Amino acid sequence: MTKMTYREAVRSGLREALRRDPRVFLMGEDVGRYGGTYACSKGFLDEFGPERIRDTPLSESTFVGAGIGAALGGMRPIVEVMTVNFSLLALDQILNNAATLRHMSGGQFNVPLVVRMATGAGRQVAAQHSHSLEGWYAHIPGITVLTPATVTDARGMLLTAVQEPDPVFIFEHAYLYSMEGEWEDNQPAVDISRAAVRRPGKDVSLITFGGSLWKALAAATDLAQAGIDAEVLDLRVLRPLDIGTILTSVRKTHRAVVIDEAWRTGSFAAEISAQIMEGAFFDLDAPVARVCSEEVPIPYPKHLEDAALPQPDKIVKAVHRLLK
Amino acid sequence: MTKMTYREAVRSGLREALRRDPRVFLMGEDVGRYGGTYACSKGFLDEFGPERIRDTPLSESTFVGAGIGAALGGMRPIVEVMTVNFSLLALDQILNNAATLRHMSGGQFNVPLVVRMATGAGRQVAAQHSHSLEGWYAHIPGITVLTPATVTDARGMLLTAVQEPDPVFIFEHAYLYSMEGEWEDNQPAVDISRAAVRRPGKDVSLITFGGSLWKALAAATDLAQAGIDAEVLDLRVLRPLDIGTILTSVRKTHRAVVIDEAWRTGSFAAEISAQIMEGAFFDLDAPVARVCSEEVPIPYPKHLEDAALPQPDKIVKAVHRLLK
Amino acid sequence: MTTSLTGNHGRDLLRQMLRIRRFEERAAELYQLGKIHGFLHLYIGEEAVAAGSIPLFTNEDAIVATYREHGHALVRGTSMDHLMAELYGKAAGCARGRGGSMHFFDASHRFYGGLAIVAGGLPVAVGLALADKMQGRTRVTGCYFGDGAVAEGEFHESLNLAALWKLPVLFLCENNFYAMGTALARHQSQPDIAAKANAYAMGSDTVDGMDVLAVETATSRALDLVRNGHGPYLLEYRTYRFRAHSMYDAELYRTKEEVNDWKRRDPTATFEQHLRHAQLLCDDDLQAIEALITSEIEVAVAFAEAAPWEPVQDLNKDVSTRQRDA
Amino acid sequence: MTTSLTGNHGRDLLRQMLRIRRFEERAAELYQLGKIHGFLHLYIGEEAVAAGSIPLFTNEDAIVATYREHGHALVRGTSMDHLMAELYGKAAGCARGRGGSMHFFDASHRFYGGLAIVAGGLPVAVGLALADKMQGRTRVTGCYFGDGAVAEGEFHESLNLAALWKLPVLFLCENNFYAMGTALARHQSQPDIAAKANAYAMGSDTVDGMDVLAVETATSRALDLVRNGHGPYLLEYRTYRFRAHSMYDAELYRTKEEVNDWKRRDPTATFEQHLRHAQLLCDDDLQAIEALITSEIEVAVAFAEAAPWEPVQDLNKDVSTRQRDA
Ligand SMILES: Cc1ncc(C[n+]2csc(CCOP(=O)(O)OP(=O)(O)O)c2C)c(N)n1
Ligand SMILES: Cc1ncc(C[n+]2csc(CCOP(=O)(O)OP(=O)(O)O)c2C)c(N)n1
Ligand SMILES: [Mg+2]
Ligand SMILES: [Mg+2]
Repeated sequence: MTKMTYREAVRSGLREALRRDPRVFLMGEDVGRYGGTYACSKGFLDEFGPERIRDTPLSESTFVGAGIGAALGGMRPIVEVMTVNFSLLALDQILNNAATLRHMSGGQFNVPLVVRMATGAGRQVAAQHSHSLEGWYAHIPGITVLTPATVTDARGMLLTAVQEPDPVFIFEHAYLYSMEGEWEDNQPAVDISRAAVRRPGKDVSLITFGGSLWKALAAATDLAQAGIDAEVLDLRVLRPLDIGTILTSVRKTHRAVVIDEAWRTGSFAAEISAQIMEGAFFDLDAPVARVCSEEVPIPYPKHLEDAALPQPDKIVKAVHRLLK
Repeated sequence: MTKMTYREAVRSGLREALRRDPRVFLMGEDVGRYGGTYACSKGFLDEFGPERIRDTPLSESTFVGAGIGAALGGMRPIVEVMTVNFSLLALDQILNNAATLRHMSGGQFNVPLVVRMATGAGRQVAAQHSHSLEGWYAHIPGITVLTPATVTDARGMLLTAVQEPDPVFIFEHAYLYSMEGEWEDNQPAVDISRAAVRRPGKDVSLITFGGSLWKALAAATDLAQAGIDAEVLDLRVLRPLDIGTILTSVRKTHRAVVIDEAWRTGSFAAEISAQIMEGAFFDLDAPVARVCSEEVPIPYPKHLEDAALPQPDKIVKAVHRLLK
Repeated sequence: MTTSLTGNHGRDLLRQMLRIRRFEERAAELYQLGKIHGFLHLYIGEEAVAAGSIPLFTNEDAIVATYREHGHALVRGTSMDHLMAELYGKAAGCARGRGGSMHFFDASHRFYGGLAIVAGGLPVAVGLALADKMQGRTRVTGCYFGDGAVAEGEFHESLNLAALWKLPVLFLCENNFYAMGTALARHQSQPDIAAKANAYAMGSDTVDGMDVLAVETATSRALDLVRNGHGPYLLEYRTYRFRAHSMYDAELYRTKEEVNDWKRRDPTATFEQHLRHAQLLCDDDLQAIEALITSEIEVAVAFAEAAPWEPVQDLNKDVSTRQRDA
Repeated sequence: MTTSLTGNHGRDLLRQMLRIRRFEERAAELYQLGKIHGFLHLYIGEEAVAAGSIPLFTNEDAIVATYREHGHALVRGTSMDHLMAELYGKAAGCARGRGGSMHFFDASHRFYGGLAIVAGGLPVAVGLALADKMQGRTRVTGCYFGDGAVAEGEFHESLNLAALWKLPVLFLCENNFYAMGTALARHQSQPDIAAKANAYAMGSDTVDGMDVLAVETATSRALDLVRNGHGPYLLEYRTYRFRAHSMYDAELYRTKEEVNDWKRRDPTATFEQHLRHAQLLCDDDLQAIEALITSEIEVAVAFAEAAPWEPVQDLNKDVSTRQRDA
């Protein structure tokens, strides 16, 4: 057991992936000389050289598309799109090429591409830099969508992802990079198909992923003091969704709150809510509740940003409403 | 009462909008000389001239962004993005500028922009040309999302939309252009805030929008023969959603099936399902069901495309399952 | 036109152009008969480009094309049976029937589409070339696209990235002077496409795309440069499509005269004349070529007609390699 | 540098540059003190560009800028009080405090951002100019962006569209030779930005962006061309940012020497010297200027400190004009 930050975990995963497989390379804006916007690849240029650590121009559509092409050509690219906010510029390549090529070509081609990006709000970077669009990605057939919330996952998911035959999108919550976590040294390969119960409980299921996991755990601690025993689920993988683990939890607790930093309407939380109804309707003692972001471009001032985002106290309140 | 096609209705709405307000102009790929990909603006170049009917280069991001700028500058642009498939290239402008400018500027600027696009599958145009992404748009705060399913709406929503102070996105299902419908001549202004009950019924609510409306109505006809009286709701407006009309229906029927041509996971159908649970849980006799597209890039052959999309018989089956 | 042309080679070029022409004429008929559906974009008029350039690529090279790619796939070597079956949407098609006309794929010939988002193939081509460069292979990726694609941001981004990293991509612009109904001069403020390469410090050239030998000569020169490590290159072929943009086009945007003027430069007819004048082609040769093509097409149609549909149960097959989405 | 410079004008240029410099120095301190948060991109080193160009635009013209826009807004005329309050996130800020450093807006000065997606402002500027042209107004839209934006597809698309439609946009590239940590030569295969205008048949020029008079002369000439209906124009200012990209940047990508070399060309210091040599500035003048600026800043800080926060209940205000989303 050692401690490391989420950033160090990502670094360690990247370095390990680069060391293990010569086909792996890292490409994106400022991954090289700058050391990565979030310092996740600091020093890599020296260690792996400019062929494998490639600074790109500001051309999101093209360097993501080039990642697709390189994957088709036998490489194992890891493309860093600095943040999800800029990934909109690459969405055509992602949906129409990366996700579609395999099926559309009748199985002839596959795209072993990993795309990493920072996501989420909470750092007062305002309306154009605070999106949480993982839910959109989770709508796309043909790709895997991962949301590591722990240091173990931040490192290990990457290592599993680079071995996948199809595109994998990893969303790293920007707020987590500085978070410290426990690290077990001799870990087995990290699975990327299952949700995890991060806190067992029996009264209500708090279902979430990514940066919101820690808010849900904080809420669970608060609830415990009020005698409410919350189970906290970390989805880990948004696509393909591990609905089995969710339903098992809800069948036990009979109540669920889904926490998602995306805007409420059309959030992925809605999907989870709908699937719970579809799979466990008669086990529910109350409607599934959602704690999401307010439907507003995320504002800069802290008090307004806080008010716009899910927070532990909002989760606690939602649980109390369910139990009333 | 006259008959006209959906295409003629769009044409008529466009022409009327151009006639009424000199600030209105139409811009997009092939809206001029070609007459519009779906012939919605055939003849307009002669009638309104090249200043107001503007053929653009293939530059989706920039001509949508130019629409935003022109709206800021006092015009009332109607931008045609040929199909939703290509709108991915403009999504950054849409989310980060069009939808956000008003709030982000503290209310100083607003963007009276109308964007029209064809959406949907069903014409055997395969994986890259068959998307249904209205649900993604409905996730974005600050915009209105319309899905005209009838000739009245195809014409009238446009006329109301060009008078709106904020961006309005109109999704015309490509399959509908050739559909004929009844047209009442002296119509009042068409409302763009309410869902419509297209067929009253008492046993189950079929909730849908756009091209799927006609499949739901066909299913309702089938169901009637089996003695099941289905109410069919046409959402018309996906954002802001008229949840009141939905809940009224579900409180009456106690059962609902949501039909949405998008891929099931992360579809807007999930949002509707979740909101029904949130608002009418204790009125429900069964979980809300969804009939959506299979999670697969839409294939070209008719039998596979048909199998991938919602169809009346799938809706009928879903209703039977609910009533069992 | 060069003089060192041999009869075999000349007849082969003509044969490839005619294969495309006849294949597509037949496809248009089959469309009218309801055998083919969706979008069908014909290449007729532009055959000299594919016929003159595609054979210059080696088997190891990669080709990326657009939704107007019948000719490219035919010349590249995918069997006509599999292409026709693809147009029908049959499981024996070159993409299992899933893509139809716009989405030909053929891994065995390194044919990467058949991509139908305008300019969407350029970044992919850049990546294929990057993979080659990183793996020390001397392959070239040939990326075909239309004049319309030049307006898209990806054209600019892709040329910059390829040039910056000196990647072995040959950008092949098939300038037929229209993007659907929008004439080049109404979508480009500066309509000299080849000249745009200057903005990326990239070499470029303009070629008469109606002259199969000119296409061959210029492409061969460009390909040598790229293959020898001089970085990417942009070739602009000036050509013309004789037919409508797709099957739904009323062609309001151009005059009959303009089309007829270009038809006088029909690449198959002019090259046929050239071969005859050079005594490299006689009536018998031509008849033999046409007869071979006719039978190739008949066989392909019969193959496509007889081929089975993909079963509905396989709808989800290959969404993912691991079939987790299924 | 020209000789017809009057003392008043020269001192005014210096004053504007120093206003930006001191405002930002103070902003950096306030950031350290925890008064300002999020991203803060300083313009220090590049002041000659905003100071030399912005005053040439009329009140009727429009300005579109980036996340590095403090200088532009200051020179455009938005009160420092409202800008400082915006940095604080207070409701009295020029964007109600919602945007902070990256999102200055000011309708009364036709200042359209403060847009933080690289190159995202270019299409908007094209549209503003289109509206002017369609309404028969002789306004110009000035669109500022960095060298990094040149790599984005929107740069290409926007220049083409503006040139094609002969729109009154002045494209103003602030080439500070870095996009974050990526040097120009490592993101552009052809690093001469002004020359890229050729691909759009657009006029262009390169200017020493460290020399406020050169900026003024070149911008004025370009602005005249655009205003007189010659279509859009591209100006490239060669300049340099003295500080980090934002507050989180370890500056691993450039040497101290390089920064120091550029600092020797500090636009405020060199211009101060120039004015002194020309006898247009004495110590008293400078002291007066600095004193005025100091007090303007103190007032602005006091204003920002005292200003109220936007109440949480107003969070949803102005998402839509009709407030239907609320
Ligand atoms: C991004 C995008 N926008 C629009 C379309 C619709 N579309 C299909 S082909 C075409 C014209 C393309 O013209 P060009 O690139 O010159 O190729 P050509 O058809 O002439 O071969 C258009 C607008 C598309 N497929 N992709
Ligand atoms: C589309 C997009 N990609 C990436 C970023 C992150 N980013 C912010 S500023 C910047 C560098 C921009 O460089 P340049 O255009 O030269 O402007 P400068 O910062 O030098 O003024 C980057 C990469 C962004 N804001 N938008
Ligand atoms: Mg063309
Ligand atoms: Mg820069």
